[in-house]
Amino acid sequence: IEEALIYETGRPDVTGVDLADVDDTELHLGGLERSDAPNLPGMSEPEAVRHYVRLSQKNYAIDTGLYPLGSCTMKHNPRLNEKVARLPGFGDVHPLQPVSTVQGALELIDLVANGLKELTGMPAVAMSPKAGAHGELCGMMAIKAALEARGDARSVVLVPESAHGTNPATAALLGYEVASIPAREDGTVDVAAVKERLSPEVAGIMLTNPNTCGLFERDIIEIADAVHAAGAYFYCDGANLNAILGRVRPGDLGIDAMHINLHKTFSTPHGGGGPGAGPVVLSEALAPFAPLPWVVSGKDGFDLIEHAGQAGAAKPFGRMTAFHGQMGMFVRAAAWMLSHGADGMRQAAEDAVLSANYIRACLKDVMSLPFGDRPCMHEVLFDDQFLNGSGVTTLDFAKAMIDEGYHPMTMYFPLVVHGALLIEPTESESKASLDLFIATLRDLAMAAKRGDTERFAGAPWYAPRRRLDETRAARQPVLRWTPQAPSEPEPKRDAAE
Amino acid sequence: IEEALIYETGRPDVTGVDLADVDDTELHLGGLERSDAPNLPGMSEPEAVRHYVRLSQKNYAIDTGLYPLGSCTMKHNPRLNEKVARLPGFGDVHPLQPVSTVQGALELIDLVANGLKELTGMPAVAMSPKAGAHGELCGMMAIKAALEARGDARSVVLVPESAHGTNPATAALLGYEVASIPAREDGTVDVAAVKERLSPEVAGIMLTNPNTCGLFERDIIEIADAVHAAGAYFYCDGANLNAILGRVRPGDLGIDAMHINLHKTFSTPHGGGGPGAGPVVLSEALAPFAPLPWVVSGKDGFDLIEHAGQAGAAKPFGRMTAFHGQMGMFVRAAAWMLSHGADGMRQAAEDAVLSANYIRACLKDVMSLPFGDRPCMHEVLFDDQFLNGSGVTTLDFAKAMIDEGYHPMTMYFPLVVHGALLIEPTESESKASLDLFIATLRDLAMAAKRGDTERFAGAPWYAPRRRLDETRAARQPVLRWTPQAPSEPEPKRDAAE
Amino acid sequence: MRYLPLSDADREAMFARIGVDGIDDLFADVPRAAWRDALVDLPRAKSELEVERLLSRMAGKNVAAGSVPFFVGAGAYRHHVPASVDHLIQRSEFLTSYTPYQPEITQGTLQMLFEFQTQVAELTGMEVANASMYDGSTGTGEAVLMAHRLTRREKAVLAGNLHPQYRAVVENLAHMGGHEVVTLPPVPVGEDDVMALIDDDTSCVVVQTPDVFGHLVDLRPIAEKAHAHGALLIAVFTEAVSLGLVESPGAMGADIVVGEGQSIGNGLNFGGPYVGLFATRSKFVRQMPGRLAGQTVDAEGRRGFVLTLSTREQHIRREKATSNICTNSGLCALAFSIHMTLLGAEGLKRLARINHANAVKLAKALAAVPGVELLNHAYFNEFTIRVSKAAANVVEALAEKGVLGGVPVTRLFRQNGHDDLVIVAATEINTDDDRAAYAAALQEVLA
Amino acid sequence: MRYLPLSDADREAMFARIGVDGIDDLFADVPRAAWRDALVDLPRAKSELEVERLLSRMAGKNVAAGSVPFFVGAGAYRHHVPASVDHLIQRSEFLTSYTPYQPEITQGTLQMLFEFQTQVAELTGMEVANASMYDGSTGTGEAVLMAHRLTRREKAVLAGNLHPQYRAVVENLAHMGGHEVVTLPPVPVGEDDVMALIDDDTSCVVVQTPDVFGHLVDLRPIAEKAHAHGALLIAVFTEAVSLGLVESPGAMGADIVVGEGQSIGNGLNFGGPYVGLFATRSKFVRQMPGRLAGQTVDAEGRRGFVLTLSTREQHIRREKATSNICTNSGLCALAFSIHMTLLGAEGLKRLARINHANAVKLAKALAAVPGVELLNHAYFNEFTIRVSKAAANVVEALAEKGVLGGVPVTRLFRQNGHDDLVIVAATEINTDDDRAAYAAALQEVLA
Repeated sequence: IEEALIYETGRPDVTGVDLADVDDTELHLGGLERSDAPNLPGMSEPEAVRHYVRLSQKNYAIDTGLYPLGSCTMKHNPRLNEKVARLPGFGDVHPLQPVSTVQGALELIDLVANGLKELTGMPAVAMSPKAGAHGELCGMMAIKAALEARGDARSVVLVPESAHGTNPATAALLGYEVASIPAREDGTVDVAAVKERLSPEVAGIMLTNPNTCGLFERDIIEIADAVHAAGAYFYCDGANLNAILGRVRPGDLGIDAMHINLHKTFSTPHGGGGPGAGPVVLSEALAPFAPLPWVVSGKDGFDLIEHAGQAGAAKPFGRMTAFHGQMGMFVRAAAWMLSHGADGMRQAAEDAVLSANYIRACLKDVMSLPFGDRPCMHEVLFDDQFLNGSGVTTLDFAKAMIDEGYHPMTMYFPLVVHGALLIEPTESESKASLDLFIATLRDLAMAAKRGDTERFAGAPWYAPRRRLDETRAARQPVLRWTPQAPSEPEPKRDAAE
Repeated sequence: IEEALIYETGRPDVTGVDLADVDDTELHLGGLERSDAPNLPGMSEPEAVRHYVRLSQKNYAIDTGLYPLGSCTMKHNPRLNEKVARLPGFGDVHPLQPVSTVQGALELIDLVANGLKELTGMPAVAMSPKAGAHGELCGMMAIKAALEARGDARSVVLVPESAHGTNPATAALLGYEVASIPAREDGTVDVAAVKERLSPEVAGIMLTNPNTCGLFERDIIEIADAVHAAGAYFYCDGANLNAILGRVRPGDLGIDAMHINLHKTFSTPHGGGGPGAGPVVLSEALAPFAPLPWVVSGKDGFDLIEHAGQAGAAKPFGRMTAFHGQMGMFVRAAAWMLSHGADGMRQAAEDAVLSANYIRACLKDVMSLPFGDRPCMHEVLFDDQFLNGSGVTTLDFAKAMIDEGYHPMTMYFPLVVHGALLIEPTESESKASLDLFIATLRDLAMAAKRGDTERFAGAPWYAPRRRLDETRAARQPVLRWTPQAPSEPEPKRDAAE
Repeated sequence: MRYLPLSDADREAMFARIGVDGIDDLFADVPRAAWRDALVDLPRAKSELEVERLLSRMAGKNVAAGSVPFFVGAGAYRHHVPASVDHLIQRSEFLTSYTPYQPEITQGTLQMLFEFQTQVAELTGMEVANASMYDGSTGTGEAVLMAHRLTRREKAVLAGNLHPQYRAVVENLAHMGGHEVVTLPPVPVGEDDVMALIDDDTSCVVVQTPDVFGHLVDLRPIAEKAHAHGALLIAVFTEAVSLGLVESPGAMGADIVVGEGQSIGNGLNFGGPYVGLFATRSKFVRQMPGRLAGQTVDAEGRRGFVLTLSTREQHIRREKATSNICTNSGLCALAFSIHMTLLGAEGLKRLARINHANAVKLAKALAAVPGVELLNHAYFNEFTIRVSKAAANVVEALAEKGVLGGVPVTRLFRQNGHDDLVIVAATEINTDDDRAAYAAALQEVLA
Repeated sequence: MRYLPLSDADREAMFARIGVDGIDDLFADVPRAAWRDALVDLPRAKSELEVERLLSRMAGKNVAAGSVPFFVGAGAYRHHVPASVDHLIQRSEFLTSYTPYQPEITQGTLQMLFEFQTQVAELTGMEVANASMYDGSTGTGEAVLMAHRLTRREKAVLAGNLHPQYRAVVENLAHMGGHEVVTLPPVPVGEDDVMALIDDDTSCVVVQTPDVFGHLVDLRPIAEKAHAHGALLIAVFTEAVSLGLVESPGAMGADIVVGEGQSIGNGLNFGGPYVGLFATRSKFVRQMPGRLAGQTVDAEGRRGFVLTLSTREQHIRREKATSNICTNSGLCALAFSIHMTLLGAEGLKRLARINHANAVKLAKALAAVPGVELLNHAYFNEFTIRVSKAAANVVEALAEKGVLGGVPVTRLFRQNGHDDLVIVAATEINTDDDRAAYAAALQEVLA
């Protein structure tokens, strides 16, 4: 069933909100009254509710099925967390209320901060970054600030080929030159290459661990030592912290800064792309440069440090965002931490790793492992070698999964592997669910090898939409509804994948 | 995608609820400890959430589309009402807390009671009945009690042919003999027949107004007068109050008792079959016999009358249920009443009537009206004459609507019309929504007349299930899962409709 | 008005299409004498903000159970309901769907009901259960009528310790239908003589366990005697959690088991909506009231579910129906079923154990207060205490001290003069602090 | 643990299938020195009841805005959000879905974003908008970087009355990236001299309206001067509702409009998550940061939506990307879009009128209090007052009297010595009683 756009069914003169009458006598707008009538369609409440319910039915979600999107960590989102985030004492509190009226909010932030520090073995944490990439930016700013504070401006940041795209983008935002580090045959960072590229110009290295191939960087301590010996800092992308939570503490590995995706490891819901939250843990060396604001605890309760003048000996490098960070996400993460506890968090990491390895073990004979048959962490990476000669591409394979009722895994990432298929089951799946997923993938792999190309090339057949023409979208961008543009594009144009 | 039963995926030793440990030292059970292990499968929370989300996706709902189920009144359910019903002061209050601690709850009940009295023009209301049929029972009990109080036991209740099945069933529960009243050619009750059957043995009449053919009983005042003249009482089935809300007060028509379906007229959600709520308004004559309990208001606040000994001059006939009625539904109904106000409620009734007549006007040339082309109230009744000779039955026609994305209308009810199709759009549909529905029905009616029988006989084709074998379900009842029974019935058996 | 999609322009266009001048033409059948031109005497429409504010203020006048140490039971119990339960029942597709008359597009509700029926049968130790009743009390009334139909006798015997509001419901239904009910007086210390009343005219004997005072009752001798006289045993419970720990009525010989399911998945809601559980033996199923979901196949042979055996029901049988019931408690049954699925047998058992342990601890703490006597020997999570002052005043005084300490027996049994008795319930929500606060407050009140 | 489906038996079976002895074998790559055998020093798992109790207690230590007369703004505003908004965003299919990388099964999110982008463009009077930023402040930082890219200049000029935390974000980003920022000091009475700073090296001038003190700013002369020098005008707002009544930045000549969308559909949440709105001219779209939904067709020619122009983005462009942004504020954007759809242009205008009227009434009431001076002439729903005592103490004293009366300017501008100023906001939630309570309390505090 098709769902029209609000611009096709709503009307600017309709409203689904009843508001009191207001007398028009007095305006104090300095003559700046709005002159145009914006085209903002309104709807009665029944129409609006139905529109959004029907739109929602066109979405796949972790609540509707396994969502094996590698590196994105789609795990169960407990509803308790949604409930507590909506307590008026958390959800209905203004960031600039007097500190005396928000002691519980500051306590909550402190609780999460302490949890993150304990879990990572790091002495400090900056809570305000709004998402993972924002946390990266924050961590790299702390590094830059620390270098500048010692009068040692440097110009290069080392980033492995397999890194998330946010890593080089972040370094570039800060004016750093990005030097790429190749991967070894086994999918991990080449220590020798790192050492070779280290120089007095290198500000730091940005490394993901467990890395984006789903492997733990065995030589990480050696790398950290080399980086430190070169006077540089070690930034760790914490997107995959969920694999080692409670078992390995990044602080014990020599890391100087690491962002933590609360919407991955701590299960705050992704919401179709956000909001996230990206607190950054910092080493002793970087802690003094943490950005404003932060929470301190004293004998009279909690207080907020919002200005450099209040910061004492610290030298905050500045501010990442207005206000205090993603409070709504902190509450959810706090509920997740408290619910799991030290024991449950460790078990969650172990189950995530176990499940990924189980998939690896059950699929290795029909799919292909780029780095051989060795244990992975929380996600397992296949390449497209098993599709060679079948006429089926990685993309086709993934789209065919949709017809079987599954969201595809991450494709074509990391770039170091040809036709990558990165599967992350998380700790939230039952064995029965994993077994069904495995059986489906085996069946698909076999079908591909049999040369059943039509099933793949045309997929998905049974989704709300057949394959969409992304090229057309980029070449002839239609980024908003306009009354001029025909609301129905010409029919029957083949997808150009 | 198929969804297994909890009995096929859950296990009794799994739990999705964490509970504290408890020491096993002391039991005070008098030796009555449970000896068997009940087969109650458990699931972790992620599994359970997914199970129920996926089950829900197999349901049609008013939030997903027009639901024209005549006499069932599927209108918009505002989410504000769900929110306020969950306020701890309403949702988390025990029915036997001291009255001093529930003054707001009693005030709420009083607010709804006053609203119902004002809207119906009746002097009293019994709030405790749990649903429409329960309200009917309550109203008829009040009639029986009033008759007994004057020493005038009577044995017959008059019920029109077109009545809801609950009416005769209710009369029979109270030991009354049911005498059926035929309908006139125009679909309304035959006044002459009523007068003819009135006698000193007649306790009362049960009449629906607007009636189940969607028509207002023009002679209702004459009927009421005749009933009263015969010493009998007039029970009105209030299922269709939504058509006349704020325009006609049943109290002005001579009615003695009428139940009100809060889940119809006042939009408390149906929830897949309940809970409902069925308060009963009562005339001066019946008011003294209202059942326990009720709320009274005094200078020290509100109080509850829960025992006959507290009832003063009143002679409550007894008790319909434990506690005080469907509080959760009262809160929702209160929110609906307050939101609409006197003006909005009247407008809602008018829009419901207007929309039904609009459908009538737009479909009368392709479908058939059993009682000619005259205005209807909030629902429009078609018969199957327009399908004559097409090979398409009323059932087929309705099932074909499913493939067009609509829930079918009420079928084969009322019984007075052959192959009845009863359509109630309610006030919640936009004109665009009505127009699309009308166009779809026109298209279907035309297809049926063209003899496109396969489309109909096989329908639905695009639902979670093809047509289900109800005969088999009744002849070989399987009413629960059992480990012995094969969980998959033998395949490929044709539906026997 | 935010809920009404039609604009005035829409209305005019629709009048024109219908061929009338305005709305009054469509109400032409209404006798002029009954026309009401003015608005009814109620306030005009309010914004969402105003409505929420007004009702929040009203709600604020009540003492929410969760805001104080809370020990009120006697037919409704405060348990912790997982947040996912309330989330799931609010999904549009469950919340705003009707009775599943069109099974092809309501398999969600139907499969859930089939699962619910199985859970209820297993919980009660019976063979088959229906898709729910309004609540425990009306279910008990229906059970008695069902026993009359099955035995073709018209005399029900009610134990004295049946919840008095349940008793009132049964008596009312029986009297109004012309049947006989024999009832014993309540016995707070728990020695009931219901067996003596069973004779060859008895259709059924109705016994509650745990009873209204909290006593656990061994149903086996009662079942034996009832069956010997050709009568049926109807077992009633108001605390479904008890079945996680206490012998099931089915195992003790009950023929019909009926009870309140509110404890699992449902909040207190000041008394409603709740969910009546109703189970019986397979051989009695065609006399069972209420809706039933059953398994069948679709035209392609796939398993599916439908409402079935509707030949028992009013919309088919009219005056010959087993009951006049139309609506059930579908959404409350869903909440029950989800919570039960989260618990599982193991979780339910542990929950029941915690409830019992908390009751035992509470009983000890209160019995240690001077002027308090514990009446119960065998109990689950509820018991009765005798206090040295008028119970109603004691409960009121406790409330003033911020403790909701239970139900004075006089609230339930007006005429019986047990005015020094309080029924006290303990569940998993009570903490050590709650119990200490209760004992301390009670000591002060009784001092 | 209730969230972990694997049982120990499952785990054993899986180890066996993998061919390892246990979990430690799977962590073999971790250097032994970094193994942590003991649990981290945090409490063990808690039940749902315990967690809820603990967090509720913490929440209870805060004064919820809805529980008192409330007038705090300065970048975040308390508006009434319809209940349906929060219900809809909690639907599993929206809440628990990821970024729509697989458009065939995420059309719900994608169509919503396309609608959202259109709404934001219309609201701001611009041609095109992105799918949201983290919040208004980070969006402002991104806007400045975008202006640098477009103009190939590196000096941004910031108005003094830009929200100081926005300014701090821009300055930090600029300084860290090696760009220049010129800023004026704040001018509480509203006479700003930003035009004087615009020269031929200026990439952009950043002006907020209503500004942090509540003054409305006529952007037209600033736009003219900026354009004359080849610079761009970045217009900033923190109160999206103002655009229902005040001339749009687009109509006044802005090149990039960026602001905070929290006011529509989103709660206060102690500062986050919020939703940054970001709009610009079509010709600038390829330098715009953030996600974009675009329209296309599927293999059968049906309209559909995808994420597009991703060649601007980090996952394709890596170090050449327009921004490092990956996550947006999807769910907050959804809340914004739903609320906006419920409002419609007409509803938004009326909402804005009520906000303005309430601010005018409040300003009058407060100005009548001895010792209070109103600084604003033109304002929307927020203004600044000068009080006769230290503002921070006044606000604290008001809080003790149960009135949250605004933000002392010193909370925002630490070093500027405007210590007798309070920024006060009024919205549709304020009643006559609220205003009277504020005026009375203020009178007492200043007496």
